[in-house]
Amino acid sequence: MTVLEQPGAYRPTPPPGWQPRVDAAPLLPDAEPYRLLGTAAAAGISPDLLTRLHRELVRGRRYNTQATALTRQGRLAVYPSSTGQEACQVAAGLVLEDRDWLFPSYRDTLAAVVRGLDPVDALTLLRGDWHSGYDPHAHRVAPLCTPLATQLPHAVGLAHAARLKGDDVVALALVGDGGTSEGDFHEALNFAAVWHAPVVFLVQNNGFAISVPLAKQTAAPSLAHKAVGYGMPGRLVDGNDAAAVHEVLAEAVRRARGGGGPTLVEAVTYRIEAHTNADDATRYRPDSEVEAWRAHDPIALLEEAMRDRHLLDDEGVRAARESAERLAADLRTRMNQDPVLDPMALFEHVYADRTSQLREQAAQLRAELDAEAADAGKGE
Amino acid sequence: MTVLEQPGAYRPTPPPGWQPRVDAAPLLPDAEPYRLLGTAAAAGISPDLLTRLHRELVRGRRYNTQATALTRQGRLAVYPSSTGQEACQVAAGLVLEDRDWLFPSYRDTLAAVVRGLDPVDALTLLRGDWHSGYDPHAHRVAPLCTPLATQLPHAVGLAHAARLKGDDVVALALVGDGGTSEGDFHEALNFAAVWHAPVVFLVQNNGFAISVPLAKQTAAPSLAHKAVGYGMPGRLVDGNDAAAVHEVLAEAVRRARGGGGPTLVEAVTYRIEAHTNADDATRYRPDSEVEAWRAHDPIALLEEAMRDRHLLDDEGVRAARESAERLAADLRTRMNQDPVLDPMALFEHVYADRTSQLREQAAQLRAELDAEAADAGKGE
Amino acid sequence: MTTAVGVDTARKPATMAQALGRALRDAMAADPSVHVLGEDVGTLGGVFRITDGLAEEFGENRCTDTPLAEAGILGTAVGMAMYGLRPVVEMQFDAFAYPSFEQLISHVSRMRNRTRGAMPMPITVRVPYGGGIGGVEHHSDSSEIYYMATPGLHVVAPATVADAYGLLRAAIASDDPVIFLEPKRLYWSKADWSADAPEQVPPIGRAVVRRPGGGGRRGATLISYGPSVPVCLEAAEAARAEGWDLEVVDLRSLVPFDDETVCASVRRTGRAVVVHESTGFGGPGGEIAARVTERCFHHLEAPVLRVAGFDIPYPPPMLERHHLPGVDRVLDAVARLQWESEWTEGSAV
Amino acid sequence: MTTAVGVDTARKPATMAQALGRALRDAMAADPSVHVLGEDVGTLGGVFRITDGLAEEFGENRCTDTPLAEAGILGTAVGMAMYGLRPVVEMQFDAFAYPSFEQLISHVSRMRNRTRGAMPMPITVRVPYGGGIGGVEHHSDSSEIYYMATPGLHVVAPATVADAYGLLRAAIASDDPVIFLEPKRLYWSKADWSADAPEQVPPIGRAVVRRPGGGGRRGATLISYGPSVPVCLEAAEAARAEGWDLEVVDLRSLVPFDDETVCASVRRTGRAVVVHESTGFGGPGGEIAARVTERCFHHLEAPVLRVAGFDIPYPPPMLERHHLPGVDRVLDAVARLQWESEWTEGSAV
Ligand SMILES: Cc1ncc(C[n+]2csc(CCOP(=O)(O)OP(=O)(O)O)c2C)c(N)n1
Ligand SMILES: Cc1ncc(C[n+]2csc(CCOP(=O)(O)OP(=O)(O)O)c2C)c(N)n1
Ligand SMILES: [Mg+2]
Ligand SMILES: [Mg+2]
Repeated sequence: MTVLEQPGAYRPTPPPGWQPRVDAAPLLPDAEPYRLLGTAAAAGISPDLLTRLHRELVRGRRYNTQATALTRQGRLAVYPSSTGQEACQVAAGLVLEDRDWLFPSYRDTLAAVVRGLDPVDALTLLRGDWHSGYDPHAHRVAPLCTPLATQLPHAVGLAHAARLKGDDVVALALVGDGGTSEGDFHEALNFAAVWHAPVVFLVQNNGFAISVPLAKQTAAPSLAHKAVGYGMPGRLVDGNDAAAVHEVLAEAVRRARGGGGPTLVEAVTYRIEAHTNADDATRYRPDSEVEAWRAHDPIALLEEAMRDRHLLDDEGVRAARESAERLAADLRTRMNQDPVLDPMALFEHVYADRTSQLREQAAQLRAELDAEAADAGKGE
Repeated sequence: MTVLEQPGAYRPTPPPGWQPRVDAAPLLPDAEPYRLLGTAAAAGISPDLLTRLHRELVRGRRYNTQATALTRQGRLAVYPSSTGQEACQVAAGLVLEDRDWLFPSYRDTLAAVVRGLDPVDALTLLRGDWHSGYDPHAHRVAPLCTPLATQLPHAVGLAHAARLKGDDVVALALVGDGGTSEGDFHEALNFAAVWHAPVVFLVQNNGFAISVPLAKQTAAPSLAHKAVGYGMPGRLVDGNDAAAVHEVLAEAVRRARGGGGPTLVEAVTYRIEAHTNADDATRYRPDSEVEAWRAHDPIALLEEAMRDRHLLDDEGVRAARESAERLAADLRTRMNQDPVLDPMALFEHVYADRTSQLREQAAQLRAELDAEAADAGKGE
Repeated sequence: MTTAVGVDTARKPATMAQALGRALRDAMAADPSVHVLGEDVGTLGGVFRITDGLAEEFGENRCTDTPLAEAGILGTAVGMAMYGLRPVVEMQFDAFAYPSFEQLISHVSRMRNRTRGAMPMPITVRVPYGGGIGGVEHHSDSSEIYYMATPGLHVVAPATVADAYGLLRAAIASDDPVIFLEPKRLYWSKADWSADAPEQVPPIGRAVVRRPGGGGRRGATLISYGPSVPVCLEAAEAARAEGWDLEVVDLRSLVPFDDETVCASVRRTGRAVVVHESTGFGGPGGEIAARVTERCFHHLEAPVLRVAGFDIPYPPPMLERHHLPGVDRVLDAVARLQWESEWTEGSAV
Repeated sequence: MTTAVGVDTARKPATMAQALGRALRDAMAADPSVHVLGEDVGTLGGVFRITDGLAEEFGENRCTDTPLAEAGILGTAVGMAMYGLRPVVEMQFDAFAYPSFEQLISHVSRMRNRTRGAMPMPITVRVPYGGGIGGVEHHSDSSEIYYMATPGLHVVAPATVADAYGLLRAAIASDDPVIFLEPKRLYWSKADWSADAPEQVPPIGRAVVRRPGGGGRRGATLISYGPSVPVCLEAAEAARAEGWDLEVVDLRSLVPFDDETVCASVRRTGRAVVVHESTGFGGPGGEIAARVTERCFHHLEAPVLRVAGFDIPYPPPMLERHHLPGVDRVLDAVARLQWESEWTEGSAV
């Protein structure tokens, strides 16, 4: 039997022998998003996990505000903030093992940072560079992906390849509510299910694709309901409840690792800031809606639950904030240094074997740069 | 309110106000395909409908065998037979009103013929011509579509446009089980649901995409289960039960016409012949499987049910067969005539406004043809 | 689109973005079958605000925010066109049109042919294209060759405010599918223009001499379109100092291609440089240079040269100035047009 | 891929299809990271039977029937390459590769660059391409320009049985993504060839003179690749009767492009015709003619001419002979290479 062979895979059979199909019921998400904080079950969460989540949430929020500030100073070309979505980002960044892979979408630099990336590296693309900034193999984080949903089949292919090689590796792929409308979303989920690949898909449903609200994006009961159409479980979770997101993801990762195949998780959250610094969100949504979501803030939710269990006090909050300020200060300092770029690098990595055409063009640019330098020299 | 506004469209709301979503339960298909013939409910089907279905099934089968024979005589470039799937083809061809539109896939010439197209016109593309053969507006049948699933968004766009214009038009779009894996399937169903467009999608699940069995195509409980992920009802039907397919489609068409939005129907059937005359099906499936399905033949099923109700006797069968033979004889005769093709037509319809480049090229071909003709003249 | 006689409408500075928006508005007002659709085109008015106000004026059914799926957008537009509508599709950025290529190549470009004229595809696909705006990866592609090489499409690229309006109106009015390439970095370029009495511009398929010149022994033709036209004009100005007299031809449309205007200029000047932002290898310049050479070979004093982007993925904002064909590179190419041989051999004029 | 010394393996007639299949087999045997995936490539062995036997020999995990979704196939191949595998993807027909263009353009071609070499994309995409086999609509496209114009890809097209084997092995071994264009109508062309001691062929990027010639005053170069190479050879043979001596250059790869070999020939003959099946406007011939002209201008007695498919959607089987560049059209073009001017003006050689 190959890894491609599905247990109980369906093949039409004529009556009276209709072959039993997979039962749909266990694949369907609950009607209400799963929530942990503020429920009785919250008492069971490990204090250590809560403390880590809290620290990263606070740092994550600060990372977001700092990055946005850097756009105003011209230090970032553009920044899509994940303010309000830190619970998803942090849970995604913490839930994987070292050997696992994270496939971020363009908004998910925070998840990559939580996973261990240097923030300056994580922001390289958004700073205005063409390259990923980091070696994807170093932290097993795929390059930031701008064409929406195209990273999802990559995650499936990688997870499948790892399984073929006998490696115990899970891929976690992030996508937005808008991205679920792309054909690549569909094809990726289908390949994952057919190949039984160890992938977890996390949809951060933040209510908008730039200006387009969810109601114009889908008519589905929930995005998690899409799972059943691929034969994988769909899970709906409160995306502002860091503990709940972490638990649901951890369970899905466990399942994938154990050979149970892929899972689709929809985390319901909200994009508090505009789409990016270049966007004007007042054009398409009322402030009151934003305010209502601010009242369901992921940090506040977690702090309340931790204080209830006496796992956090003012001192703990202060410590987390200080750590966040150090992160911000460091980011500020280092992003304020101009990166050193060599224009000749434009030709360096296009091909493993550089074509003679590119050699000619590189020589042309080299000559131009030399002439420029000589001119500048004369000017002195 | 615009036609785009969904009643009860979902927009995430923070707790405690989780907005009620569409209920998923009514969207889910039954576990077993719907069947009518041989059940008590069959007594309620109008004798007239059964007679029409029967006549078309018998003619349809003969059309299939004749077209396959024509490939052996080199009169068709290729023929993808719908033998075994006639119940789906006939129901799709009969269920629409005149003003409605049919969007066939490349295997669905029979549905177009049942809808009223001249079989010779319907086979034009497969004969080796580049054009649709028929004016799509004449019978409201879109051109045969070879790139799989690409016709689905067309159907959605057309149905949406009709609705915007206030016209009472439904589009019925056909696709195969393999075609459901394409991104276009996903995007079309999503647009249809969001726009509440009057479209019915009929998946003929015939077990194979060329050689690839359903188990390698999907891990879903059924293809009809995909519907819930778009927020439309999914229906599963025995695709060899013509009456059941017709009823399920008619209901979906009625719903679409009444403003109820789209439906996804999966008809479970079987491709009795090879993929096309160029294919060798013994490479990928056992004869025993084909034999099992032959025992569930759509014509036999219908004849049995009709005889039970005394709606069909030997005479009726003979009459249907005669009609089928006439169709076949006419097809044979006319397909055996070489079509008259003018090479200059290659340039005629590329643009409404022909470019000067094409004028030059047309002149070149004209000159070549004239020279050829002159040479041939000399040879006489 | 005709200018009302006697109406002396004051011409004021307007941006290309404004002219494009006005063209959409006027087309929608003139023809109820014109529908705009795309990502964020409705409530937001598009990420470049080109469609601003359309949803408000004409309703969401005429200017529609679609789900986020480019193949779906173009595919449904095909269906709408089949039913007699005139869809105007916005692709948010050049590189995000790629998911729609199957619909474009296999259907939009071929449907008229396949149905022998019964199903024309009067679809306009607006593509904000090209670089120079500091966009991150995938936001600055020059993808025109993919469209040019697909028979059945018209490919249009305006370089001026008046053309932006006139060509977009013509594109929407055309019964052929038109890829309308909007040079992003000219969106905020300005010219004196009146929305109420827009200038008449030549039809799609006609090139225009933007700067006459090229007479005498030191003449040459710069052939360009879209965002590179202003670069060529600037280069021509700078070239005067070196004693060159350059004529600048703005193609305006790549398909149909105006051989007549281009070749008339090149036959007169005997030298030509094609300038565009797209990568050079396999890019539009190859076609242009080849066809000009086929038609003007014996008038040429030098091979037709090309100044193009390098054959690399579009670079990051911080390096894009090294990639984009600028005035210096155009002048360098002009300098390589073998002027010496002319002096020594004394052939031309 | 080296020929074992001393093994005198009998060369027998083999088809290009067989050589391609053997190349896949040998590549899979030599390197366990080579994986084949696509529609119907497993149990069926592909609709052209190129992958026949691979699933049986190497198991379904190495030669995999995928779901029917080309973007998904190429997109998952990207992920597999990220994890160190060497995927060989089969697109069932040229036109059915279009859904995968976003993955190709935005990822496959750029991933190495974007990651500064950390994530190479050693993916081979096999595309059965071109016409002449009586295929219905969408089964005969020549789509090479889309690939050529995308920096980061190599584009290869074999014209002989030996090249089919050698180039496919080289493509799979390459760390760069290679679009491997298989000329459908040469699948059943035959040559004496030994699978057990395949000939060494020049590497990707090297053109080859398939028929030397072009000396003397009646010489010219035919430049071609893939399915048009046999047409050029036939034309060259026929041209002898008219007193022409034609050299035939087989490009073998469009990217990288072998300027050296091509220009060496053209500089010697002074005349050239580019021949390909793809549409002419915006097609590969424009690039080829333009770059040859840039490099050989003063050696040219006539403009480089192009013989290509018309600028129309690929025609139906019954009319394809009128579209395909055949021997007559090549000879017509050769006749237009301004031989008279040579006689009257008496310039060359
Ligand atoms: C294929 C593609 N189409 C369009 C875009 C332009 N675009 C960038 S972000 C965005 C909205 C994404 O919405 P969503 O998926 O919900 O993610 P979010 O921004 O909410 O994180 C769009 C349309 C793109 N990047 N890629
Ligand atoms: C986009 C696209 N990819 C591949 C093909 C080649 N192809 C033709 S038919 C076919 C199988 C279709 O299977 P299915 O959708 O189940 O329809 P069926 O043949 O069973 O009617 C394939 C892969 C195609 N026509 N279009
Ligand atoms: Mg979103
Ligand atoms: Mg099928």
